[in-house]
Amino acid sequence: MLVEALALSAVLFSIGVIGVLTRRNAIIIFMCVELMLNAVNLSFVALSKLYGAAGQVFVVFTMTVAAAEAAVGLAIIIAIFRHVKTVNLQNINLLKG
Amino acid sequence: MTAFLSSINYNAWILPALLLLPIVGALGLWVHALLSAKDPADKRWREVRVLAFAFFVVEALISLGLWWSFDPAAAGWQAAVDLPWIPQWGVRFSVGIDGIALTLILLTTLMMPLAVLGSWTSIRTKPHAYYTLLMLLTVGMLGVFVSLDLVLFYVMWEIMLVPMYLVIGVWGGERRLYAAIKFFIYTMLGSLLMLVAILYLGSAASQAGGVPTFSYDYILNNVRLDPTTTLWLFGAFALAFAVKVPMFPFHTWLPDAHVEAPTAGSVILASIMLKMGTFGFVRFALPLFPSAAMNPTVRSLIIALAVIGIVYGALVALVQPDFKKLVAYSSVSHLGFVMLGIFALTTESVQGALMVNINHGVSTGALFLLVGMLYERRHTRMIEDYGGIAKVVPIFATVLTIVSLSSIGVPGTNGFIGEFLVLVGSYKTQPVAAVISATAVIFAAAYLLWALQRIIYNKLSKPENEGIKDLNWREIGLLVPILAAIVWMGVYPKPVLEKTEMAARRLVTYVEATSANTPQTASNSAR
Amino acid sequence: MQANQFHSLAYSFSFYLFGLIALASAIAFVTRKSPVAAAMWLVNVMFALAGLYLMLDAQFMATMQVLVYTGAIMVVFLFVIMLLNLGHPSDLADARGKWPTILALFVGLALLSEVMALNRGNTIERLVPPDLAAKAAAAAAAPIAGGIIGPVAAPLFKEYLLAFELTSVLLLTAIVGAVVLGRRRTDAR
Amino acid sequence: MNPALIPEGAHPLAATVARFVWLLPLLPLLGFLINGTLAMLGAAKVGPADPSADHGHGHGDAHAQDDAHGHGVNGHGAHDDHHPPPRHKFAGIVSLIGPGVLLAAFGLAVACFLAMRGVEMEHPYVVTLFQWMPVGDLHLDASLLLDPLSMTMVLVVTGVGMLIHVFSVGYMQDDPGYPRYFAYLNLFVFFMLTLVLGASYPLLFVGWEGVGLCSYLLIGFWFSEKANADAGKKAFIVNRIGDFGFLVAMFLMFANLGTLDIGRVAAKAAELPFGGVVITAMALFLFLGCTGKSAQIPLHVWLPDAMAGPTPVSALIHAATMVTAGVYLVARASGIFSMAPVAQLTVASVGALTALVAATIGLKQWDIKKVLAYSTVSQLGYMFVGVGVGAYTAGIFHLVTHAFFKALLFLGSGSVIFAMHAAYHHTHNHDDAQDMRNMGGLKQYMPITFYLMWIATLAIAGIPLFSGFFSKDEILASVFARVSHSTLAESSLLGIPGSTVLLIVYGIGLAVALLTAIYMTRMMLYTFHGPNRTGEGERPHLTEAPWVMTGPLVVLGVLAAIGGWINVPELLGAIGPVGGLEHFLEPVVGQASLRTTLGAPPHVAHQTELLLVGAAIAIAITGIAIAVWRLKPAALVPKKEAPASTGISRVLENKYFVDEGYDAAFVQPTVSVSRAVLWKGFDAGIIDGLFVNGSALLARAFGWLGSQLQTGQVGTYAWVLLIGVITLLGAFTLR
Repeated sequence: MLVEALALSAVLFSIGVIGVLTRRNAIIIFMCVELMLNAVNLSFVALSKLYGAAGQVFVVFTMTVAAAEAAVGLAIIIAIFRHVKTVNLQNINLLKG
Repeated sequence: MTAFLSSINYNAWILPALLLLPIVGALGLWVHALLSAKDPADKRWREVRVLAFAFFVVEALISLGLWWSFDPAAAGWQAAVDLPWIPQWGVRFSVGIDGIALTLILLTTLMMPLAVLGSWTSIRTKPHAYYTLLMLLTVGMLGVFVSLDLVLFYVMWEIMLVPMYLVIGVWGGERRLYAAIKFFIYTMLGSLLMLVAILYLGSAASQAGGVPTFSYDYILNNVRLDPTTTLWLFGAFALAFAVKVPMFPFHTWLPDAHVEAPTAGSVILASIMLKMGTFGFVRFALPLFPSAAMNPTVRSLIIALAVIGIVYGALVALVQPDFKKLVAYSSVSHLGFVMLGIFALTTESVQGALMVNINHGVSTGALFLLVGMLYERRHTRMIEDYGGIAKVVPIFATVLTIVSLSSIGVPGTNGFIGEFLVLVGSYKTQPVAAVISATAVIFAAAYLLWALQRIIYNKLSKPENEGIKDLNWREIGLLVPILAAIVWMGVYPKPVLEKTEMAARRLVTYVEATSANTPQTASNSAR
Repeated sequence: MQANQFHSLAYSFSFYLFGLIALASAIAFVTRKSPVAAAMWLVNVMFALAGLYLMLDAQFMATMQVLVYTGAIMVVFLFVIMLLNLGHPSDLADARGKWPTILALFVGLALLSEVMALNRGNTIERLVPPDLAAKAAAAAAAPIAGGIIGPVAAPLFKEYLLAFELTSVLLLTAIVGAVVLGRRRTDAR
Repeated sequence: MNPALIPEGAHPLAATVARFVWLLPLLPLLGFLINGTLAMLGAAKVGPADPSADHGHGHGDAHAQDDAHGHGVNGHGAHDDHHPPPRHKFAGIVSLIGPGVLLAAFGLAVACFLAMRGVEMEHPYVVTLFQWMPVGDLHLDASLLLDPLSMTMVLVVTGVGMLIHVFSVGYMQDDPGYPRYFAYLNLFVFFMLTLVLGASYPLLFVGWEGVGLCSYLLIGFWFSEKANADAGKKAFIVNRIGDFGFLVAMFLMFANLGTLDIGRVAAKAAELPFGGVVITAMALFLFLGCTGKSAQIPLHVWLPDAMAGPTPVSALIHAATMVTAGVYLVARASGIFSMAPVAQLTVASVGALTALVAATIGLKQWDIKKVLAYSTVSQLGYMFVGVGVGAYTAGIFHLVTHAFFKALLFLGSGSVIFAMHAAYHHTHNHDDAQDMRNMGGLKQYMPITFYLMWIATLAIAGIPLFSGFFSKDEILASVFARVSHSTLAESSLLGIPGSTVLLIVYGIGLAVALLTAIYMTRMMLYTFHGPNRTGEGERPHLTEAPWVMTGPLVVLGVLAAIGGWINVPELLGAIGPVGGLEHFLEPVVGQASLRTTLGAPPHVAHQTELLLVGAAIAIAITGIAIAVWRLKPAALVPKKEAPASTGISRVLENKYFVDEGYDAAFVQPTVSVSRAVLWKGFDAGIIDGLFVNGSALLARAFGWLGSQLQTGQVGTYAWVLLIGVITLLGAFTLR
């Protein structure tokens, strides 16, 4: 089942990537990133069957980081939304130097 | 004196104390800044300069003991202290001095109070920061001279850079930012390559001994490298030092930095920081990579650059309209003599080079102080704005004449001793270079005397110069030690020469012996 | 994988089922226009993944997946979507044009094939040494000592203690950051 | 011959007063310190504590010192006040100390000389004071060397120096820079004594450069005039060109002989191959040093300009002592020169050429000091002919007599200028007090000066029994004697056989003797004879100088008249001890002289010698006669009415345009190339512009390009990122 789990992980990851590339809504893109993180988590969990529980420890960390990221990221999105009244990334180019 | 020093175990603590004291001083100034935050600005800068001056005097006084505690006949490092610092990487706080470092340390500690006196009335903005930076600069400069661990050396080397960058960039002249950034990037560029070389040496040393180490002695005695690597490493070190010296054609940061820096900055740059480069060659580049340094191509290249620097610096100095820039270019010329002396590699020439090092520190430092004094009075550095001022400022004119003569190398002043030894020694191995360099005696006289004439002689034709006040007691007081040093080292240089003799002789014999053998060998006899 | 002795048919069936649910939900997730719908599909993916975790003997992780991801993170997302009132049609038409989408598909496929290629062939051999596979099989067959939590907790609080503590700092920072960023400024602007 | 072999204490002089020889330079140094301190105290106004504050005030102070230095008796300055300014407040003590230390030094020198007469001077007496530069193989001590040669020089320097110091007390009495003047003068004597007493070439070089420095300071003494400051600077820089030669010579010595000690160098030099490249180069580079210091072609240009200094300075430095240092050096290094006949021929030829060129220029100068300056250059050329052909005693002999009569001439001219200036001062006339066209008929106003200067003129012209006659004749005789049977005659210079060269030199020597007689007589005629051209108003104010000035003139007059007695030739053995100086100097230069003449003393047949002497006397008298016959002082007009000269006179008056030539050939190109090519072009343009700022510009350009990629679109960034990831992974996959 390991190979299948890894394959699924890869597929989910790719779907997440496609989502990031095709969508413009910041929140959905954010969710796509979460999907990619989950895909990676799946790899970790699958491989932890082989290598021991360390993989799961990493999943714990990933989740923590994902939670932190969601908190800060969403806060940023809210802050930006207050300014430009949109979450459409095409209309946001604050990063341009 | 010696007995007293040994009774207080002077050698055991002096070097760390010299490094630590400026940090304490900086903290003290910080405390003063906090305490006096409510005081009027005028009172603050007046107070802090006194504090800083007192501090530098203390530093100078305790460093003076080295003069007596140093044993010129002993071979190894003196006043050495060796403590673990970053054990994982084998980096140690390892310090010690030889005769070369001794003279430069004393030059540093003695010039610093004078530099502070030189900026006595001109620094009024952010005085605490200014004097704190000077103290940190002192740590870096002294650290470079005493380090016996390559990483420690590199750290000190870079520590030095930042305060000077800020001193130029904050308290400098009109184009201070350009000059400061140029100075910083220029020097940084060279020293980063040196860092790579240091890391390489460290890893080679770890492989050779099995334990990580950056110890200078260990690397000197045990690390063997193939000739190509040696050349590359030498190149990396040499570039860092050549920029600092500065050797032609890496000198163009110098005029800008000198001109824009405040007086104390120029003095420290000229007196001490330029010596880092030549010191680096003597301490690191030559002994560590003798085969590369004595490689005929490399050696002739460096000597050629030194000679070009001597003549070129003098010729360019000749036509400078800005007196400070003129002095800056004259530094290029003088430091060329040092490089020539080092790479000619005879005892006389190396000794002479070390002497020129010190002389240049004293004389050019004094010239910058004098320019600063003049600038404070008339707010111009242009030679053509002056003329005939010897009438209104006879003391200034007298001092300027004496210092200029020392810079020209007139016998009886210190300048002559150094240049003469360099040339006489260099002629034995590099006759053509020595003869070409000797023409600098003509050009040096030409550019300085011409400038002197246009500043203090001729007719007093400009009415705004008639009101210039002569030197005051503070300025006279700060110049008197310099004048004394100029005459003393010119008439009786033996005490200085004998301090550096052992180190110079060892350098020459060691480099000659090792470069004559196969490139890989490094005999244990050195140090 | 020659670990078929503990793979009953039901196990395999459940595994593929959860896998397919995850896959289908993911595809649905990226294609939905409405953020709320997308979020719901993503919740579905996460539930399916939790099931897979369970089947891969990571029971604790499965729990955490449900609690943290679906329970906490996705709820936050939904809150934000609601907060910003993103049901507006102009916000919904957010997908890029045709060509970027096709290109993105290609990119995704290329990525997928590359990852697959890396997983296949000699790469996987290197990844999984034979004795390790045998050891893992044996470990999987034996009942787990110290329960489900023990094997995860032990390294977490021993080997990775420093990292673990650091994540707490990270979380604290994130909390502070989120509060600061989310606060409506009254003083400036 | 090797002085190192005799330990200091074992020398017979060690027990005598000569052990205080270190006092000789020390005394003037002490004088310098005291006078220098007084000068500073007198001139200085210490500034306020904060120099940047309160700027723009104090014009009153400035004017109080306005004429502090511009005031002199050289007539160039503008003087508005009728009354002489009050003397300097330290004038009294300075007048005591300045000449006082010289008097003491002279006394000591005489004592040393007497002590030396009493002992055998086979070896020089070397007194080591302290270790100077003990570095590697170079063991340089600060040691003084007392031997007959340095003794002679010390006597001249302190003796003539003392007289000139005394003269200065009068001449400079009203100058506001009075203590400064004496400080410089004392310092000069200190360095001059270091020069002649130095026991090693570097120490000699200290004195060598030191006197150059003092010369610089004293030429530019009235520095407010640009011309004076220019002249000082020019003197220093031209001297430095010579010093470069001296330095290179020292490098050669150290590299080839391993020592710089004068005695050891002489001993070691004898071991080098005779006439070899090394020894010849050594000698030639030393001689380059001499051409600088002693104003020989091509470095002669500074000396005439040096007349910008006070006249006593011209007498002391630019006539009697410093400029003769080159001659002393050749004699001192006789061990080297005698080994290199080509170099010797060069010395003699350059000396002869200089003598001729300077003498011709001297014919057409109007400034009384310029005439004397060119005369000095010419006479120095004579001395070089002497030492060049290996007749070191003859050269030194002429040096001594020249010191007497030329110092007398200069001081005499100083006295004239003093009188002229004082007269002009009374009437507010701004004419040139040094131009002979403004003088004339001064003998009735200043008879003492007049007679004394005629003595000197006769001496320099070579009229028998005056001092110059003996020394000049000895040089000419020596040249003639070496035409055959000497190392010089056997070698060649630039393909011309040595004997021919020497004959030409001899011929030039005779010609110069003729020219000397002419231009000196011309000077005397224009200055003292004929009608007075000073002007009606000034005439009553022309008077003889005070006794403090004429006193030294009288002493010098006596010396100029009888100075030849110290080395009377055999021919005139009847009038005094034969060859006194010759015997005295024998231990120092005897060996070298003999080497040149192949071991035997030079010998010229009695008949021939008589003929030569007769010819020389005839030439001198002819010269004076020509001058008296051709020149008409009465026809002269004052300077401002004189027409510009043309043709050959113009060329001579402008010194063959050598200054202009040097300026166009060396000075201007150096400055403009340095400015346009090296500084603006190479330094600021290529290194700084192209490389330093160019690379900064390049970095900035790349940065700009990079910044153009920053669209601010997060989506684009994601695309770029992913393409990067795919590429990287692809690289792994397809490996």
